[in-house]
Amino acid sequence: MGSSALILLLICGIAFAGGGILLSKALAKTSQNLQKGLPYECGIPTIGTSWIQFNVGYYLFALIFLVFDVELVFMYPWAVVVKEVGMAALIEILIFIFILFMGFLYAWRKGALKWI
Amino acid sequence: MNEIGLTHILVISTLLFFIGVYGFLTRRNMIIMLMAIELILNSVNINFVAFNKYIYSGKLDGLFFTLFITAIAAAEAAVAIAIIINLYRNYKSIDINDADSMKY
Amino acid sequence: MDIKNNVPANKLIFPGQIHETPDGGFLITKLDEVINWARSNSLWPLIFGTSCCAIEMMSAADAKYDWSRFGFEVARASPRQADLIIVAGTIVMKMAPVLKRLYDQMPDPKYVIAMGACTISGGPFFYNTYSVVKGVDHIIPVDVYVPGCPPRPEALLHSMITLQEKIKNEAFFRKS
Amino acid sequence: MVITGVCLLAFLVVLCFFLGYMERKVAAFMEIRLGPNRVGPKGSMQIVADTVKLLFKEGLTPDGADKFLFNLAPFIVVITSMLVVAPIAYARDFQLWDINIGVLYVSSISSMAVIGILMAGWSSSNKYSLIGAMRSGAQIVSYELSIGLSLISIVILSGSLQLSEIIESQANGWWIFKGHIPVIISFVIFIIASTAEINRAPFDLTEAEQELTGGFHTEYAGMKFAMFLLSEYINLFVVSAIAATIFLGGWMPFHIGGLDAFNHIMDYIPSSIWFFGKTFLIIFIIMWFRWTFPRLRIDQLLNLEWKYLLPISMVNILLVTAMAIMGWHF
Amino acid sequence: MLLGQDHITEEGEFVINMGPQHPATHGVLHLKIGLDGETIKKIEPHLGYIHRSIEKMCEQLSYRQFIFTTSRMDYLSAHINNQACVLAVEKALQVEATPRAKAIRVLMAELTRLASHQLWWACMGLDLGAVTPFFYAFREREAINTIIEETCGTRLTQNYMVPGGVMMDIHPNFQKRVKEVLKQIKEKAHEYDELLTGNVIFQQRLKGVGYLSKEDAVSYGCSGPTARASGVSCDVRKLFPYDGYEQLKFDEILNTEGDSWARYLVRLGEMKQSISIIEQLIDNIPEGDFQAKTKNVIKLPKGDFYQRVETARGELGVYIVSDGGATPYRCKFRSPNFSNLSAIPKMAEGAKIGDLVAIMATVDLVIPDIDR
Amino acid sequence: MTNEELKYSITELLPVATYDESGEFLNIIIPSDELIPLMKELRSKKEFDFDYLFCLTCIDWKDHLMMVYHLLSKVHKHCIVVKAKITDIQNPKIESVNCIWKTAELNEDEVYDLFGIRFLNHPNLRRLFLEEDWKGFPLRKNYVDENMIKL
Amino acid sequence: MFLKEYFGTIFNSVKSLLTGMKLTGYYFTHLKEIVTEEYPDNRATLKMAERFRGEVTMPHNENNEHRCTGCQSCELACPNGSIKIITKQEIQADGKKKKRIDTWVYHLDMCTLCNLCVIACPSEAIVMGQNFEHSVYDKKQLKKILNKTGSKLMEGVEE
Amino acid sequence: MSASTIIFYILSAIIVGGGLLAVTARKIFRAAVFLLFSLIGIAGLYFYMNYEFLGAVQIVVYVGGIIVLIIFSILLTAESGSDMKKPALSRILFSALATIFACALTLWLIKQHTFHVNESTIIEPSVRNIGRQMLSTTEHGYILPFEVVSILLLAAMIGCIVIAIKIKPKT
Ligand code: SF4
Ligand code: SF4
Ligand code: SF4
Repeated sequence: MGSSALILLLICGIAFAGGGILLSKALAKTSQNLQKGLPYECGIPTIGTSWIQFNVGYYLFALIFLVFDVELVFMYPWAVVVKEVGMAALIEILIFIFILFMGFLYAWRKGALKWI
Repeated sequence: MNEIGLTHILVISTLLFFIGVYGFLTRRNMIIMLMAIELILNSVNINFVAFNKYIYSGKLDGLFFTLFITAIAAAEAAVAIAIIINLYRNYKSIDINDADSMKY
Repeated sequence: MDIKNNVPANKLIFPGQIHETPDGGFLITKLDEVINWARSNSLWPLIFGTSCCAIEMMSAADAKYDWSRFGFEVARASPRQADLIIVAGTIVMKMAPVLKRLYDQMPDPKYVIAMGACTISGGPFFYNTYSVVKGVDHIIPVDVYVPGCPPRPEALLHSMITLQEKIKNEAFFRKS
Repeated sequence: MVITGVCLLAFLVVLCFFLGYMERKVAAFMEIRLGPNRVGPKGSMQIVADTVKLLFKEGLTPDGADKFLFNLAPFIVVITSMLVVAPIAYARDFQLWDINIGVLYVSSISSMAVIGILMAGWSSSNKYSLIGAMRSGAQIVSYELSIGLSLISIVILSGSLQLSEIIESQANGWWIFKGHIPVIISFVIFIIASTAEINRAPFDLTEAEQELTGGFHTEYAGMKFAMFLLSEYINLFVVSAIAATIFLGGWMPFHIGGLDAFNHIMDYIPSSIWFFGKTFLIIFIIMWFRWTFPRLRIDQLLNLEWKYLLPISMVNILLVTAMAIMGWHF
Repeated sequence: MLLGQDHITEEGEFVINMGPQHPATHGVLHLKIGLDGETIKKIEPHLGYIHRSIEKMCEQLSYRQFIFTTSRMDYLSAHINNQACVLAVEKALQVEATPRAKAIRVLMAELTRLASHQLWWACMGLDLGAVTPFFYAFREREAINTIIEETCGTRLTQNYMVPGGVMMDIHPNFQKRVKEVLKQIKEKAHEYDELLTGNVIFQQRLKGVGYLSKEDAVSYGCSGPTARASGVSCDVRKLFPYDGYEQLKFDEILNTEGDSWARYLVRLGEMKQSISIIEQLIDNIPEGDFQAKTKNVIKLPKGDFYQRVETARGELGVYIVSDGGATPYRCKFRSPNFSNLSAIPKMAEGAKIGDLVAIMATVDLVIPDIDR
Repeated sequence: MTNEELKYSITELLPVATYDESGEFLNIIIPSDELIPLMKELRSKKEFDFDYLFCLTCIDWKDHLMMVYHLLSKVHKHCIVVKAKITDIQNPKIESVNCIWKTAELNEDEVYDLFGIRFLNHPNLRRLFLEEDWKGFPLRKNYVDENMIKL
Repeated sequence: MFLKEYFGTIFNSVKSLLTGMKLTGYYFTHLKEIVTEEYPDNRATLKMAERFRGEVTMPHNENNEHRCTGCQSCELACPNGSIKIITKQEIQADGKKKKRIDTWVYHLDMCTLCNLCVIACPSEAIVMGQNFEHSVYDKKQLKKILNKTGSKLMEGVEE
Repeated sequence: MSASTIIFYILSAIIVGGGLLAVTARKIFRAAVFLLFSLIGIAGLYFYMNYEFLGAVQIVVYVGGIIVLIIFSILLTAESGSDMKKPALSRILFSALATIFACALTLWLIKQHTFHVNESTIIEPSVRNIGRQMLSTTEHGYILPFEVVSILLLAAMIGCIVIAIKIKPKT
């Protein structure tokens, strides 16, 4: 089927989600009242805006993730040919992983993996 | 215009490049500027791939360049965002104009 | 005084035991019936309990009574996804706006079961109290009342079956 | 093409119904109760009822929300989970798209799902949603690494990214048997990480009902909410199918080298039964997790990935490489 | 209507409301939480969402009548609450319950405590995201409830005790059934360990979370398992015994860690103690009347009377001020949950949202008891 | 210490105190402005060491309000009841004991809510149970509420 | 040392998790442990405990007679006013006027099932009923009149 | 027009439209989402050109990584719900003119130039080929960059950590 499957699935997905949501929009009865659109916060009015600056330590993980993600990308082509190339591949990846592992250890030591 | 060729793709990448430049020039928000830079890098990537496919199909060098540019873009984005967040923590703003006057 | 004596419940056709879709066949049921069938069998309650009755509500969810047999076990914490509020427990003045807001925030269609004496009329806290709402129907419309203090889990299940029966007679496309 | 599409959609929907029913029944039996048994025969129509109900339920959009993104998010989530279905081989010679980078394709598309969740959480303009979205960002992104690394360990062994080739390479035995301990480690890591990746308990911090009252989908109602449920089940199916394919040989029957008679008998069982059997086994295991364990806290969750799974899988990669090069596997 | 209390909002702070309708607050507690990321900086409890004016109401009810309201306060310890009331009345009247009634009361109280702790354990798992323990614990709880129902007539809010004794004699089957249930509970006890206590995720969620020092526990007036986990000896059954607890052998479970894990262990230990108390009594219920003679209309002498008992959550005090009439002049319930709640902001300082859920689960609040 | 000894030691501290020994605890009745010095002594003196304030409430005796503090010493296991009389029922005020026992904070909020006694130096005095705009103080004997149906 | 601890942690954790899974797995495979009582289907066999308090009822014998003398003790005993007894004067056969109940109004919607009225009743006219299926669509139906129309006081109750 | 042409135009519309909206959107979160579309479109373009590996890499790195990071930084730094300041009109005009002019010039150049296909042999850009070439040490081998990338990543990681872990000054 080739890549047309991709397009097919894409269309299917859009049709499915869109169809479902539109159908429900057309069919479902709605009512309006003053409080319906308010954000739900356990039944109490929200204090301030919800889109407030959110000071969390999550982003450090995303930073480190990005680095490892790129590493992963480079490992895929390598992984495919490991068997062909043999020992050299092992040595290369050893160096590669070793260097990154250093960074990883550094991050660990520095407490970047501690959740703030 | 039936067959999609190199020119078509180059046009796209050119447009994308200048959109990036436009964004970079007009917007003063550092994150948006970073996004503009990503656009520029991507347009370059497209060019590399297109040239590789349509002109140097015997080699994979264009592909490799794209690959490495992607890696560099990722590293760049990571560092840039770390800097932006740090600036923000200190000066409570991510406007480049404010950053001008900052002494770090 | 025109108070009709309630017909004893066991004289009624018992609602919970009829579960074949009407008209015999599944495919030829009218759309309305399909909708009511779906709605009545998929009542997702909001996790809402204020006091003692809530414990019996929890008991109704436990293994012995197991309201999941009816498909009620998907208790949602957010009113956006709930179909049913079981008002389990006393509602006081301070809670009333909250309950109202929760009810308002639920998407249609929505149902309310008033569980326990407190919710129906203020019950034990009807006299000599300054802060209790004397009946939750002053705040939100109630579909089914189930008295007791607290009603035992079977009684709650009975009330939910009663509610199912009510939903089955709703008109969606039909003009009522 | 249209027919294929319709069949596919029907298949997915039926699959989701079945998974929903299975989940409820599994939960019920583990919790010493009966579970749905009153709607349709043995309660099998329960999920249908739920879906029809959701279809006729008002799908409201909060006033404060960013309406465009709020309505876009379910699309993104559903489409990404649908796209991953493409390269799965359901039976011998029955594959929608045998893409040559199959494994990478799967992990790349599934990494898009996080955007949908972030979008949903942010655009709801609800604090619980926002926290849920932030959690999911950190969580899904982190666990992707482990998934990638455990996938790579099989890529090393089979020397291909293409799912059909990976299955072929298991003709004389599944990787989980051929690959000794390192592959078993990868398998375990894959199951754990993919449970986290698809936000299922005990890693369902993004929804964490007891903490965040629903997390990123707190504000979603009706059909839009159903989309999240749907994608959850499709994702569950997909990760299980991938695990079954690359570790347990997909549709490949169970073969023992040398025992020809036995292998012949095994071949009589249709390949799709093998595939679905394995997939549902893994689905069951993931459900089993859900109904047994308490939820982790966000820092423990990240600890588990960064301090345990990731280093272990990196070392594991080296082991697998050594094994592949030395030919230590069967 | 805006809740005008803005003591917690500072400019730019992330303030989130937990409750009144929230699965983790076990009722209608409203916590206003100041967050920094996911770390809790400050908690301000807001109460009154189930303030039923019981104290005012009691001023109009006769001494026989007002007992039933107490079962609605801490409905999980309904028997023990009733016991406190009748003991206070008995203390004022200077009558004593019959020995049989005392034994029955203690039995009922301990059964209630057991059931209450089982419910706590169930909810504990539920709060931390494990659904299955809920069902296992409720199986045993249902068994206990059935026994209680058989004797008292209702499952939850019993109103079984009357001044001078108990309302009805125990059901003939009572002893047999209790023994059966105890056997069942003991058989299933290993499930508690396998499912939660031994589970590494569960331990990690609790250990070191929500620390409360001994000094703070005393200063905040904590009682019950919450205080005992911080090393404060405060078991009323030991310190100020009532209804014959002085003749029973049981230990006060103490732990000095002060964190959620300690509270968890203390409660588990108390369940074992309750079982042992029941076992000591169940075959030794004295024969005789189940009710001492009291006047039909009870009038207390002038003065104030304080009676405390140990509920499943801590020390409940009933403070009755009488002016000699047939109704209390003022009636105050010193509720254990109220004091325990006041320590929660202290415990949760610097914790995560997920930790707060664990802390609330281990403190095991019953909100109507706080609001009354 | 027994009630007698307590009475003796407290008389030394505060001669104006009067006593009521009819109940099971020793009741000390003091004027409201003597509260804080006495309480500080009771908490800090080694021989008293009342570290556990287990009940804090108020009684409306129509002509005056009476704050009631039940104290227990975890060390010596003796109890005492301190009653502070507030005569100004229009505008009752008393010092907060929050600085001595932290549990007082919420308890005093409750008393403020239901009796309307203002606690001085209280960190966060607010209506705990009722809405901020609630009229009157329900546990006062002269409280009227049209919603309240008398039996 | 570090590694030993590291792997020790992993080992112990995995072991504890597997123990938990074993338990749930046990119940999954042993369906006889299921304790569910299927409520609406077991109505025929469902037996409440004999002391179970479902509602206050007033038994009438076959001659449509009840035992209530209208003394109103129950009304006084009820803590929350769920009982209203309206009496009337009835002229007896011997010409004497006697107090008799006209309507015995019972507010099931407010009753806490506390049993105080039953205890207070001197002539055992009311007992606790076992029915618990009281769900109604309309609150008004919960206000009940317990004495049947035309019912009489049983002979000999009133001494 | 063949199906493939249509797909190309759809893709280019997504790329260019997404990019344009990204740099002009008023809400910063929306800008990120539009950038996401643009990047997905580019990945689609790679798929279209049969460079599946690159397309997947594009999605993994950009969508799964960079966009998530950007969204995080948006949530971390600004009141993301409110609109951003509009740039000054003069600045918009000036930049628009300059870019449009330069863009036109480049497009004109592209149109003028004819490209010659240099090679007739075609190496399929399959992952195996990529891997082989990446690990080879010949003229077109990329083993050195491959190792250097790890050092680059190491540097980036350390840089991030050093910058990000700086102690917050007390405000
Ligand atoms: S009806 Fe009874 S059990 Fe239910 S909440 Fe009210 S007092 Fe509690
Ligand atoms: S059972 Fe209790 S509440 Fe009900 S009517 Fe009798 S006395 Fe009143
Ligand atoms: S029911 Fe009993 S107590 Fe009530 S009025 Fe009749 S006889 Fe008197």
